[in-house]
Parts: sequence; C-alpha cells; structure tokens
Amino acid sequence: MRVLDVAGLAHVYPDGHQALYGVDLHVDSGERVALLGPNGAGKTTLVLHLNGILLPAAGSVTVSGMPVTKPNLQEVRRRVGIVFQDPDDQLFMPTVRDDVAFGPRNLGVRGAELDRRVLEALDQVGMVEYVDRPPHHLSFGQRRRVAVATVLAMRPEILVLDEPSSNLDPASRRELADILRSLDVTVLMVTHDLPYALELCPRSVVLSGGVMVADGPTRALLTDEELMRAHRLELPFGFDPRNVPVPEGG
Amino acid sequence: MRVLDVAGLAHVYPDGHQALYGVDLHVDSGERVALLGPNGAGKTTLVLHLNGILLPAAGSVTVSGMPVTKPNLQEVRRRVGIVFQDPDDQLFMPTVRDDVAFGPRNLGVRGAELDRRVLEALDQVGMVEYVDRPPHHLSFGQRRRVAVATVLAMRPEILVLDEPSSNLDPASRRELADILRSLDVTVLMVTHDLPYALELCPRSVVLSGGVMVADGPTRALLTDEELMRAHRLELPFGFDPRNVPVPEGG
Amino acid sequence: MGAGHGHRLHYHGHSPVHRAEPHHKLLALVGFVLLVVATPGDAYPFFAGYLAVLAAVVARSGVPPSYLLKRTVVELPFVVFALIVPFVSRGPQTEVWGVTVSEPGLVAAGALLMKGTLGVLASLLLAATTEPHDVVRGLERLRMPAPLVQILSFMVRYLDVVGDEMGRMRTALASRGFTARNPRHWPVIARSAGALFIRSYERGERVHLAMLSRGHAPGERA
Amino acid sequence: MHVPDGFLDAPTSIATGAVAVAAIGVALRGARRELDDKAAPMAGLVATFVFAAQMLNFPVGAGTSGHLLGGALAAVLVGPWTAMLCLSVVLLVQSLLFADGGVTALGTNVVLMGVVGVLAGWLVFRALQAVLPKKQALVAPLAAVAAYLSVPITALAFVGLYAVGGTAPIPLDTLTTAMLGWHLVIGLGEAAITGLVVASIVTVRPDLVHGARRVLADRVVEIRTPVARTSA
Ligand SMILES: Nc1ncnc2c1ncn2[C@@H]1O[C@H](COP(=O)(O)OP(=O)(O)OP(=O)(O)O)[C@@H](O)[C@H]1O
Ligand SMILES: Nc1ncnc2c1ncn2[C@@H]1O[C@H](COP(=O)(O)OP(=O)(O)OP(=O)(O)O)[C@@H](O)[C@H]1O
Ligand SMILES: [Mg+2]
Ligand SMILES: [Mg+2]
Repeated sequence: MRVLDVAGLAHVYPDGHQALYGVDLHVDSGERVALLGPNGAGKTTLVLHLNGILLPAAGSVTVSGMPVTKPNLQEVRRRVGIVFQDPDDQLFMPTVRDDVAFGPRNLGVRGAELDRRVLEALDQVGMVEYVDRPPHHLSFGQRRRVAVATVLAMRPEILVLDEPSSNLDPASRRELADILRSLDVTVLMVTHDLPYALELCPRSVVLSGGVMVADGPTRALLTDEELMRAHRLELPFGFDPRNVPVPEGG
Repeated sequence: MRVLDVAGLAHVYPDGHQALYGVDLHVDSGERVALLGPNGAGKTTLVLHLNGILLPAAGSVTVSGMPVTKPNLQEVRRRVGIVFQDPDDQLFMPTVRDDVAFGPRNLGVRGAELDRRVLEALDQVGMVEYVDRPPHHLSFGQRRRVAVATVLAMRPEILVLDEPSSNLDPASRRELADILRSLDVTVLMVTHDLPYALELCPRSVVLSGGVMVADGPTRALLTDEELMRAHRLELPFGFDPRNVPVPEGG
Repeated sequence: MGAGHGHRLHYHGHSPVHRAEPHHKLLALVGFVLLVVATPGDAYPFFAGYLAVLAAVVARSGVPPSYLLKRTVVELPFVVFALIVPFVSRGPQTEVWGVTVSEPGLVAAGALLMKGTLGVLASLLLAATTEPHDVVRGLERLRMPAPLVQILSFMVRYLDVVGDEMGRMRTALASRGFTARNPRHWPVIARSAGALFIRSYERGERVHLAMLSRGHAPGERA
Repeated sequence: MHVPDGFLDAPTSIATGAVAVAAIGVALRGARRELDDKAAPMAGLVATFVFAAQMLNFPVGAGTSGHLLGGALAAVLVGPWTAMLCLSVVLLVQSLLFADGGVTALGTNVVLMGVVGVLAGWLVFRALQAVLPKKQALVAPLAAVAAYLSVPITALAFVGLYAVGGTAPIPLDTLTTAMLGWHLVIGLGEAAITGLVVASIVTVRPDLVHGARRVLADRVVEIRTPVARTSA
C-alpha cells in the first residue's frame, strides 16, 4: 500500500528563493527509504511538507490517501512523525520528561500508560537517567537523542528523520539503526552517511538542486560512479559497498 | 613547541552539573589531534574553555604560553578559532558577507584586503555564490560551511572544530579534510566520525565521563577493541582501519 | 528555550503565596491597588496599615525583602518627578530645611510617592511569586479575550527565545574578538538586532510548528 | 511616559479606562482580519521587542519617564488593530509584573501609548504611502518618519489628559514645553530604531511586514524536469 505520495511538489520560501522544482516521490507501507543529496538540495524542505509544516506552492502531498491540506493536518500529524535536523527546533519543554510526554499527551494518552511510553522511548535512546533535566542543558548529541525519543513516543506510522545520526556517538548511531530496524513502521531517512544508508535502507532516492535525480536500490546507486560524482556523493575513505553484506530486504 | 596546555581542568555548569573532572591535554604546534568520546563526555565543554568562553572551576588552560584569563582573552581569541558544534551559535549578521567579514574586521583588516579574505574563505567552503544571502535562510549544511568560513577568514594559529563534518555532504566533508590538511595550523577536531579522524589526524585523545582516558596514535586507538567498547566507540559498518593507508605523519 | 524555566523576576519557592491560584493573586493585587489609590493623600495611618499588610504577605512568601527592594528601581524616574513637584508647583509656599517649596506640591508629592511605592511593591511581589505562564493562565481564567491571551502567551515564550538567541549571539561576538564598549561598534549591534528579530521569529515559528507536529492543537494549553 | 497609580484623579482614570476598553473592543474586531496563523507569533514577538524597547528609559525633567514607545513599529509590522492589542498586552505585563505604570492607570497608559501612539504612527505611515510611489524600498523610511511624529503627538495627548485630571498642581505651560522638548529628541531615537528594524525585516521577510503587503511583488513558481533519471 502506498503511504506517501508526493507529486510535482514545488516550494518557494517567503524571501523568494525557490527550493523545490517539481518533486515526485512514492513510498510504500513498511519500506525504509534513504533520501540522499548534497547540501542545499531541498531535502529538509521536502521533509517539512510531509506533515504540512510547509505547504506546497505547486503539486501535492498525500499521506495514506489523505491529501495534506488544512482540514487533514491534525490527522496527518498523528501519522507522520518528524525528527528535525536541528534538535533545538524540537525541544521546548522545561524537562526532558515533559518534552517526551508532550506528543502522546496530545494524542490522549494519560497516567501510567503515558509514563510507560515516556520511559520506554527514553530507554530506547539511552536517556532515561536524564528524564528530569532541562533539554537545553544537554550536550548536542544528547539533545538529538531526546528529539528522537519525542517522536518515537508518539508511535507514528511513518517516521521521517532528517539526519538523525549526525552528532551521535558511534554506539548510539548503531543503536538507532537497531531501533529503526526493529520498528514496524515506514521510514524515510535523510542522511549524508552513505554507509549508514546502505546498512539501513534497501532503497534510496537522490534529490539534487530541487529535483529528484535518482531512485533505486541503495547499493546500485552507491556504485553508480557517474551519478555519485554529479551530485556530490562520495563514499568515505576506506569504504567499498561491494565488500559489505546486502541489507535485509535489499 | 607546545601551543595548547590544559592541566587539571574541571568545570561545573551553573545548574550544578559537573562536566569535567580534571582534564589534561597537551598539543604541540602543527599537530592535528582528534578529540573522540561518547555523547555527553564533555568534549564541547572542554572546547569552550580553549578561548575562554567558559572559565575553569579548577585547573588551567594555556595557549602559546599565555594563561586563558580575563586580561588575555582578546589575544587568545585572536589565536584560537573555534567552529562551534551548532552553526546557529556562530552566525548572527544579516548577510553571509557581513558574517565572514566580522572576525577579520575586528582584527583590523579593512577594504580590499577584507573583501579578498571573505571571498577566499567562502571559496574554500564552496559558498561564494551565497555571499549576499542571510545565513539563517540557508540549509543546515550550508550554515555549517559558512561557520567554517567565518573562522578560516580570521586565520587563527590554532583551529578548533567541534564536529565540523556533521551535516556536511560527502564531497564537502572530503573538501574540508583537504582544506585542513593544506593549512599550516594546529588543529584540534572533535568528531564522532572515526574513519574521518583516522584520515585526518595522526593522533587522537579520548574523553569519557569528563576525564581523559586515552591518548595515542589514531590507528592504535581504533584497533584497541577493549578501549573502544568501554567508551561507546565503534567502527562503522564495513570499515576496517587495518585496510586503509596510514595518514601522513601518523 | 521552552516556556517556563524561571524568570529573572521570579523568586523560586513553595510558600502559600507561591502556590495560591494565579487569578486570585491578580484579583488581590488589583483590589489592593484600587484601595490604595482611593485613599486620600493625607490619611497617613491608612498607608502605614497597607504597608504592614504587604510586609506580612512578603514575610509569608519567604521572598527576601532586599530582593524586592532592589527591584523597585523601576520607580526611579517617578521618584525624580515626585521630588521636583514641590519646586515647580503653585500655591502657598512653605519652608523645609531652609528651602522654599509649594505646600500643596509637597503633599501631592508625598501622596504620589506613597501610593506609587505601595503599588510597585505589590506588583513586584506578584512577579516574584508567580511564573509568567501562570500569570497568563490567571488572566485567561479572568476572561481576558482569547486574542490577547494568545499574544501574551507568545510574548512570554518569545522572551525566552529572544534571550536564548541573544546569548548565542553574545558568545559568537565574543569569540570573534568583539567588545561592545566602543560606540563605533553600535552600528554592528543595530544590524545584528535586525537579524535577531528574524532569527527569533523563525526559531519561535519552527518550535511552534514542532509543537503542532506533535499533535498540539492551539487553544489547548501546552 | 508610563503614568503611575494616583497621578491622574479618579474620574479621569475611570474615563480613560472606559475609552481603553472600548478601543480594545474595536481592535479585537479589526484584528480578526489581521491575526492569522502567521501573525499570532509575530504579534507576540513584536510585543516582546516593544517591551524591550520600552525598557530603554530616560528620566524626563518634568514628565514621568521618557522612553521608546514602539507604537509605530508595531503598527507597520502587524497592522494597527493587532498593534493596539500588542501594546495593551505589553502595558498590562509591565503594570502587573514590572510595576512600570500603575495598575489603576492602565486605562490611561493604553489610551496614550496603545491607541494614540499606534494610530498616530499608522495614519502618518498610510498617508505617506498613499502619496508616494509604491516601492518596497520606501517602507522603512516611511516607518521612521511615522515613528518620529508619533512621539510628540503622544506627548501632547499626555499633556491634554494631565490638563483634565492631573493631581499635582504643576503649571501647564511648563509641562507642555518640557514634554514636547524632550519627546522631539526621543523621537529621533524612535525613528532610527524603527527604521533599522523595519528595513532589516523588509529585505529578508517582506511577507512578515504588514505595511509592505500592498507593495509586495508577486511570486513565480518554476517547474523543472530532472536532467537524468536512473531507475532500477
Ligand atoms: N528559510 C529559508 N528561506 C529561504 N531559503 C531557504 C530557507 N531554508 C532553506 N533555504 C534554501 O533552500 C534550499 C534548500 O534548503 P534545504 O534546507 O531544504 O536543504 P537540504 O537539502 O536540507 O540541505 P542540508 O543537507 O544542508 O541540510 C537551499 O538552497 C537553502 O539555501
Ligand atoms: N548548559 C549546560 N548546563 C548544564 N549541564 C550541561 C550544559 N551543557 C552540557 N551539560 C552537561 O555536561 C555534560 C557534557 O556536555 P558536553 O556538551 O560537553 O558533551 P559533548 O562531549 O560535547 O557531547 P556531544 O558529543 O553530545 O556533543 C553532559 O552530561 C551535559 O548533559
Ligand atoms: Mg537539511
Ligand atoms: Mg558536543
């Protein structure tokens, strides 16, 4: 079943700068897709359309058959959970506990069940002991982990992550990959970490200059040297995708 | 010659939380050192002491023989350039040009020389065409690149970078490595990207729980499995430090 | 950056005064000030009584009196004015410590000072014992029209955002060798103030949208 | 120019209170058109900035305190009705929490700074906009001029109220000269700050400036087709 349907999406920022020029993207239920592309390609802009934080100048976005328009926003946001690129945009409550509880509480979860969800989400990202600290007094990586927890606690059907692994220590990065693999949700993940994309996402799409330039199995894209060079994608030092096992489902 | 001398450094945040418990670190002129360690280890806290943004609760910091204390701050900040972990902490002027020019102008650079420095620094990070845009309207990775340029334009003797490669696209990441290698400065780089550390820094130190737990050649640390496991350091999927060439000078 | 991690006027505590419902405190403040203002300017025993009541509440709240007194500096321009009144006023003249002043002016100044000071102290006590977002809640309970409540709650949130962004800016300025002591640097401050406005707006907007993304429905309380 | 408790007599305070309530009622209706999703946070931020601007206090000889007013700035940024609401909120917070301006003088202060200050600034701005060419570059200078004039106008309104219900017996001409003199100087600061802030916002987010709406250029959306598409 198709859960995410982006068609001809264009976006112009209020200062007149156009970031997307007609983007198409389709994601089926249960897929894990990596969204790759150079800095300034429009990845974040695209992501912010998926729950109606930005609204299209042209084209359309559909989530599980529902167009993302004003009247559906509440329902769309219940289904699509976004982890923002900048954790400071995500955390706003006085304590970590309040912040993680914020989403589920808005969904009507209360009492013991709410506490359970909060602690479970914090446990998944290894931040339980920080539950009573103010989020703006944490290290950057800790804030990122809490930001992930705030979204996990909402149990969305579609999980969209904008560079979730940046600023995470290597173990947290692997643990996040384990969490994402263990969840039964559709995942769209923006990343600049190509080995991470290969490890986690059987399929990748490449956005560059505001248009979609490639869509296919991650390994095939990463070994397409011409494509990679054209869009500032390079494999890191010491990494060869041909030497590593194929991700499950790829 | 010793350019950076941290001895017995301890720091307590205003809310009473202690982040550093007596850290020692010595860096010689021209060295490139990677500062590794898990999230919340105190890396950023340590970095912010190097130009006196935070002041020690105990211990001392010395830059090129000058203690980092109130009367020396101006001179210390001229020598130590810090690229912050969060580019939003770095950029504050209405345009990219003003922002990059800000540092050199405070050092007394004016006129054509100032323009030249600004454009050169922006060229190094590939952001020349954005010179008249407001920095807060750039993508995250673009902001990070401008943040690096603001510091390069000051031509510091000691360059301290707090996770400079996070949110950079793979080509920018490599280009940044090339720039750092080409400059004749002392570099201290915080990173979670272990292959990047190996590629760029012959020597690494590991900070964990507010204390320094290791110091040695990068390759030796990365192949010390016990050390790695104890401090949440893991090599990424598909990467083996034994299979890659040693970095120059290591 | 979020709402409600204290405020520089707020003095943290758990006294009955702190715990009282904010709308009750607001009503008490307004009632008290109305009473003070309605009292004739020369009814000195009454003013002594008001001061005693206020002192008792301060004592109960556990807020150190010095904490409140330090903050009465907001009254300063007004005190200056009150001190001038006796000199520039009309009416019969009288002599105080060898200086000739207007007698009605003197009485008026005394009344102004007493009434003003009592009002200032009462307000400061409310601020010291009530978190800003509780004040918003109290005003909401008192049926302040919704758009005003909305503007007020955004204002309270933005006080934090602007403060936070300003802190970041100060660090950034300092580490690039900037000191604001020189007036030649003022244009820099003016230019960065414009950037601060937009940055704060957009940060606040993104945080607001992040709240919406997590199912927050405006009108409900965070 | 915050009026403290007990400065004006009771009938005058009550009358200005009634005027303030009526004005806020009208502003609430008017603001319904201005206060959309985007404008609500903007109104909050404008309130915060006006609040900060009003913290810059200069003691004024024979008036009370003199400081930046922010009425014209608010009007240009969020429109006159919302601006009145912003100023009223700021004055309310100042009187309740910062003890700046008396609680019983709130009506007076709202009338002076929230109604007279805002309307004076807005009317000057719109009058100038009507006779001058519709250019985005003109928004900031016009806002500065409007800000400048709004200050002495508000000061005169203060003198007027004082003439009706002042409790301290100061001669009116002394007060008028002092208030006008000072505020003609303060107006320069008001104009400079308003102009700078509006200019910096108009260049990057013209859509946020209410006073720039009618001079905003239309936006074009371009659609591109991908150059190369490898599909597998
Ligand atoms: N608020 C904004 N106003 C105007 N232009 C913007 C704004 N945010 C982003 N842009 C521009 O839109 C383009 C796309 O930005 P976007 O943030 O979507 O990039 P991205 O692909 O997420 O990049 P990164 O990998 O660096 O995060 C960039 O050229 C950027 O400069
Ligand atoms: N402003 C602050 N107030 C109180 N505690 C803080 C503050 N900033 C950081 N801390 C705490 O100090 C410790 C060290 O934080 P620091 O930011 O130095 O970590 P880090 O090593 O840079 O981590 P990361 O890799 O996540 O960036 C953490 O436990 C953090 O929670
Ligand atoms: Mg992005
Ligand atoms: Mg850090």
